[in-house]
Amino acid sequence: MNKLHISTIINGDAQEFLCDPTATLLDVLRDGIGLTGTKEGCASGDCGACTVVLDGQMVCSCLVLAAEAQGRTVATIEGVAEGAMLHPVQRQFLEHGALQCGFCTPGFIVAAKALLDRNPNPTETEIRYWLAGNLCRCTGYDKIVRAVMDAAAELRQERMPA
Amino acid sequence: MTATAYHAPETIEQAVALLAGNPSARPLSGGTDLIVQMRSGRIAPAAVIDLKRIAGLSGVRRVGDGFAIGAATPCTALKDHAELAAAWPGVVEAANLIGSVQVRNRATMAGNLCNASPAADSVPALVAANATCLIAGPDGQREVPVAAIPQAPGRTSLAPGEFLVEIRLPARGVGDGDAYLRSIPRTEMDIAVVGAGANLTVDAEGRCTAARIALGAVAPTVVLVADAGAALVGSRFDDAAFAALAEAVKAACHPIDDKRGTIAYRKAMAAVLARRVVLTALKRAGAAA
Amino acid sequence: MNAPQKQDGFQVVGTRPVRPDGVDKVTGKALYGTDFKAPGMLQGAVLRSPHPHARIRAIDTRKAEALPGVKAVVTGRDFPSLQSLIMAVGESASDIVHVARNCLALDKVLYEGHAVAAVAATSPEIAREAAALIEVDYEVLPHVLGLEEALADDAPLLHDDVFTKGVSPRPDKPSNASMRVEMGKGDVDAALAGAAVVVSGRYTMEPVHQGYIEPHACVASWNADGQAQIWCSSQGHFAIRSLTASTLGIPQADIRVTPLEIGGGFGGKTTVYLEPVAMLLSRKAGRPVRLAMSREDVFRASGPAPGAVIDVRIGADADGMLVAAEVDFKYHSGAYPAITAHSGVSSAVGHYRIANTRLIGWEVLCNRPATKAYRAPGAPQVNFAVESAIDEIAGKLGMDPLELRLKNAVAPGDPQTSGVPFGMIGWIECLEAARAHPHWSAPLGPNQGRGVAGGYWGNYGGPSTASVSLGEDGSVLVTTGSPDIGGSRAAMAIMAAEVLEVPYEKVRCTIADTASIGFSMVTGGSRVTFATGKAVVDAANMVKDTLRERAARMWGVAAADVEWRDGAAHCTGGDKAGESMAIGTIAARAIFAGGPVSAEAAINAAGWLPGFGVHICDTEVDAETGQVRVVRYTAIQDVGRAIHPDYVEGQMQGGAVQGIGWALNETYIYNAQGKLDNPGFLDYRMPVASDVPMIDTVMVEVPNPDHPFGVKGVGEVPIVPPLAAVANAVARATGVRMHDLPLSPDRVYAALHPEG
Amino acid sequence: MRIVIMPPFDREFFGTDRLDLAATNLFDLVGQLDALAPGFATIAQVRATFAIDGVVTHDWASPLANVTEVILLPRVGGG
Repeated sequence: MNKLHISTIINGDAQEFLCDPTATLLDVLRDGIGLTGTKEGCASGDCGACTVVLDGQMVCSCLVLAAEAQGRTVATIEGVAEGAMLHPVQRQFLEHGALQCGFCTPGFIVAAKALLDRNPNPTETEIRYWLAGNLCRCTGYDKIVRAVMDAAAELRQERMPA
Repeated sequence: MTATAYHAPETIEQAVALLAGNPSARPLSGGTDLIVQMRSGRIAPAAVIDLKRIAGLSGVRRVGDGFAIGAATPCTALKDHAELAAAWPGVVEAANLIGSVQVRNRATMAGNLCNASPAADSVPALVAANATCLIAGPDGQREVPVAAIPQAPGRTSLAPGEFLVEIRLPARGVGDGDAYLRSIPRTEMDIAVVGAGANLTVDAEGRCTAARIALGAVAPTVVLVADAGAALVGSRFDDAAFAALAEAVKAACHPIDDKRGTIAYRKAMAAVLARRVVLTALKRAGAAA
Repeated sequence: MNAPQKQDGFQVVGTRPVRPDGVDKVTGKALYGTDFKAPGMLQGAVLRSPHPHARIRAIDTRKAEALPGVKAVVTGRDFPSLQSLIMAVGESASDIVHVARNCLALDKVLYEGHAVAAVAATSPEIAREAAALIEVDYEVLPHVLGLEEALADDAPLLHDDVFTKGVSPRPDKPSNASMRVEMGKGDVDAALAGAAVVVSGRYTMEPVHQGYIEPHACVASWNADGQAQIWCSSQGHFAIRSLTASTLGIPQADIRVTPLEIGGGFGGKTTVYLEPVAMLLSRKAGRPVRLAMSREDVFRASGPAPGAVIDVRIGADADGMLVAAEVDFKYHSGAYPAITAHSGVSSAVGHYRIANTRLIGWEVLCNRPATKAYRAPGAPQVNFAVESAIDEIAGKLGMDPLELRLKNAVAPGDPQTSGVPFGMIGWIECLEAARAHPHWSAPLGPNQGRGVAGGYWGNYGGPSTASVSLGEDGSVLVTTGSPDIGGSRAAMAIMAAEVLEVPYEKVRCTIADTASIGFSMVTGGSRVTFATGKAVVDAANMVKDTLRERAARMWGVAAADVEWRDGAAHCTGGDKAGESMAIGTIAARAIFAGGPVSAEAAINAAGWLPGFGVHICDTEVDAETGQVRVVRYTAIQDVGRAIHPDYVEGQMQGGAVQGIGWALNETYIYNAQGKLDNPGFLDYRMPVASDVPMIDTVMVEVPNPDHPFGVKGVGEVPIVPPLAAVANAVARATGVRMHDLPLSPDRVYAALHPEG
Repeated sequence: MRIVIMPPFDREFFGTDRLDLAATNLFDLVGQLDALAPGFATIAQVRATFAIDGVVTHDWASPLANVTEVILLPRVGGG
């Protein structure tokens, strides 16, 4: 089998890997690189558990060929916290108890951060539609939506000039 | 095991050569249908030809007073193009109903069209818009109406070695408006049970001077319902015109019973959505007038 | 939100601290089923039946075995020969032979997706390719999917050794009816004949799936000496151990099961599908093997909840007193016998005082995957029918539906369906809370309707082991054998902190493997905070006694002269009176005063109580399209005592939304060939975030006197009322009563436009 | 002592829903029931729950002196 050699930036670090031409980015992140925080729930783009940010756009990594990542940047759940500092979205998920089993949580956090990166003041409806590609079976979404709203408020506070 | 090769050509000519060189090779733009089909084993192409590295294939540009949308342009990028979103809101909203934000950040209208699903959301809007597409192939390039691409579920009119380069939308004028609506059981993340696109022109007196109505998921391919458009033209969108529209739409529906909807429901929804989508397009046309 | 606050004299119970495993789970560090990797691990693939019913004439694995990279191939013949043995499976019971056959078919396949053979290879791709090379010679048999079809005299028979249980005399012919349960009292026919109002109807639904986002996965490693390890995500690793040991005929002590984090279960991860197969592959290959299901596998071959056909007749007198109820239902059992009918029978009308009842439930075998527990298994289906009928009675009598329920509600001391009296239940309190809630009296918009429904679930206790030990610095380690699916580590830590009167942050909680803690039943049946919590409290109390005793010895006073307060021993008598010694000080010196401080409690917890819930739902119906939108929702539930309110509310909200999905769009769709037509999240339509509103919650607290802090199980109750709450809301919005779930747009449209 | 046998155990094993037996504890009772319906004891361990004078118990060893009624009921599985 002819493996491809791919060079990428993952969570800010240069990362090279070999992959089969049909391997997905999700396959490589999890099994090749060992970043298992990105989850596989369906492998068909219907659950959002594998959400990552590719060149600034959130995507389902199960719907991206690993080879397509050549020369591109990838951000995963493992890169959301800055070192030991949790991102406000992560912290608000904890404060609200917005996770139960926690399996969908990485995808939700990556997606919610992507929303707040572009829209600092989303409405509840905007949050719900933005997150409609992420399935959660435990929480009924209530606490997730509240956590994202509070994270947005916290981020707006941070961005306010002192 | 069938090995699939991955190629990322940088010119249209290279892509044509790669596609022509192997009849089972498939172009890859967003990949949201192709990769799922490959994973499920439904297809095993000898090669995937990634179009996203070809210069000019990603993005929206003005062509005269109209627009050209590169085949590798993701649906969400259409929303970000203010002029396009103002001129063709129906097309842009149709493309931005597909899947989730994650999916729309990858999925393209060209892929939606070439996947040839009768339920493709963007296609009724494009057909109503009278959009065309530019196709590259071993014999050079040709431009055909969007409606000529899908032939049957999963089958297109593209010849071996051909692929879609861009979708072209005509110029807009005063009194033009378009819209797209679909029926799905949830609010997001669904395949259209029925889709309806409308594109109208309304004169200063509020009279319909042109109307194109297209339906999705009611036949093997998207249908342009000429009689539905004709029912509106000349009218001031009165009850009689809407009644005639509903009859024309129902007559044009030849849906199937499947897990996503029944024949009866699809026919009924086609009529409901056609009226609603015309009202939305009318409001936009009025705003433009 | 999270500021600790005193409540009812508690220091920590009732506060909302961050869960101990939280950071791992928001940073992607937590290891779930497919995240674990063993050195030298092979990847497995399972070949599944394309037929819903077929005899296996022969399996030829030679081509698969010859493929380079393939290290092992197994079929049903690799299981040892097994004698019929009924074993606890989660909280249910199954014949171990059926468990094994469901893992790998032997002579017959009984549903599309039934596992037939498995492969271990050096890569998943090779394993899948090898599985496709296995040649199975099938004799295709006629199949049956429907409940009534499966009971017909000429129906294809799934098992020739299953005879209907619960009928006398014992039948001499095998049947697809695996069990019949009948309970009741009084004279139903006479009472209905004299009733002022009688409503009747047939209610139906197809199976639905738990829909956990994490597919089943495990890694097994079986050594040459017979000792093995399994790493998997499940609702109970002790159940994985016992089922794997029994199906493979090996001692339980030879298998060490390490629980990984579990990505949702809801009852569906209480049995084995993959583990025994991965074990067989590992033994043949001599290497660890990972087996994982795809999402399609999960839908086709794990255990959904049964669909149902339910006939109901309920009568009331002119004052709204219920006089008689007849409920006759059939549940899908799927490919193997299940036992949810008796919970359906016991919970059908058990929340009402009704003098005359006839309650009959059937389990029906058919060519679908074997059904499994799903949150209050057996209750939501029959509750949908009964609570719809109750709503109709209220309508016919012109009574407020909450008043009607209050009038007939059971109270503590009233007999349950089984005859055993109810303990301190909070059903009336829930109904009163619903009546007082602003939602109940809020105005409705156009095309909107408000529905209400109530229901309950019996809950459970059962065996659990917990240990509490101290670090030398006095920090506290709680260890249990109960997988944490919804924040239970936090609840355990809170209860230990409450007993020891130390800050929550001083307590950490671990879920230990089967070799490191004593037996614990599955995380299911809403039992963990109640039963494992009791074990934790017991162990913490033992540690507290030890600490008092150690302090007394250090001070040289009698233990009776030492009291425990604020995380410290206080001397109240003798010459050291007034002195205190903090937990850290005692812990540091403990080894010189008797040894390390540690205690284990192993209990079989009784004293659990049923939980009751009332749900209020507003729907808006687009009559032109049949679209139903839930615009407001309130879930009210007696929770006994909320240890960590966030996670109690979370159970209520999550259960409610699962129920909304069940009511509106979720359903298994089989085609005429007996194959599942919607084995994915695209067409198995679970609610997405934009489909639902905020789910308001009211936690009613009627404490359970048999739990140190008053806990009642909360996990299952919230899926019982939603089906009828939604359907009643739709009925009130449209004036049309719908009997068949789901209330998908096409069906609602058809009901509103009978002319077509 | 009255033994009330709830469905499905009444018809599945005993052909009656009432028995009158004297037993020292539930182990003894289960043994006697097993003698009446061989195989019941194995099933009881995984499918049965007992209520002694209206209180469900898991302690089969507790004495049944002065008990008037034991209800044998199916254990209800949870999710």
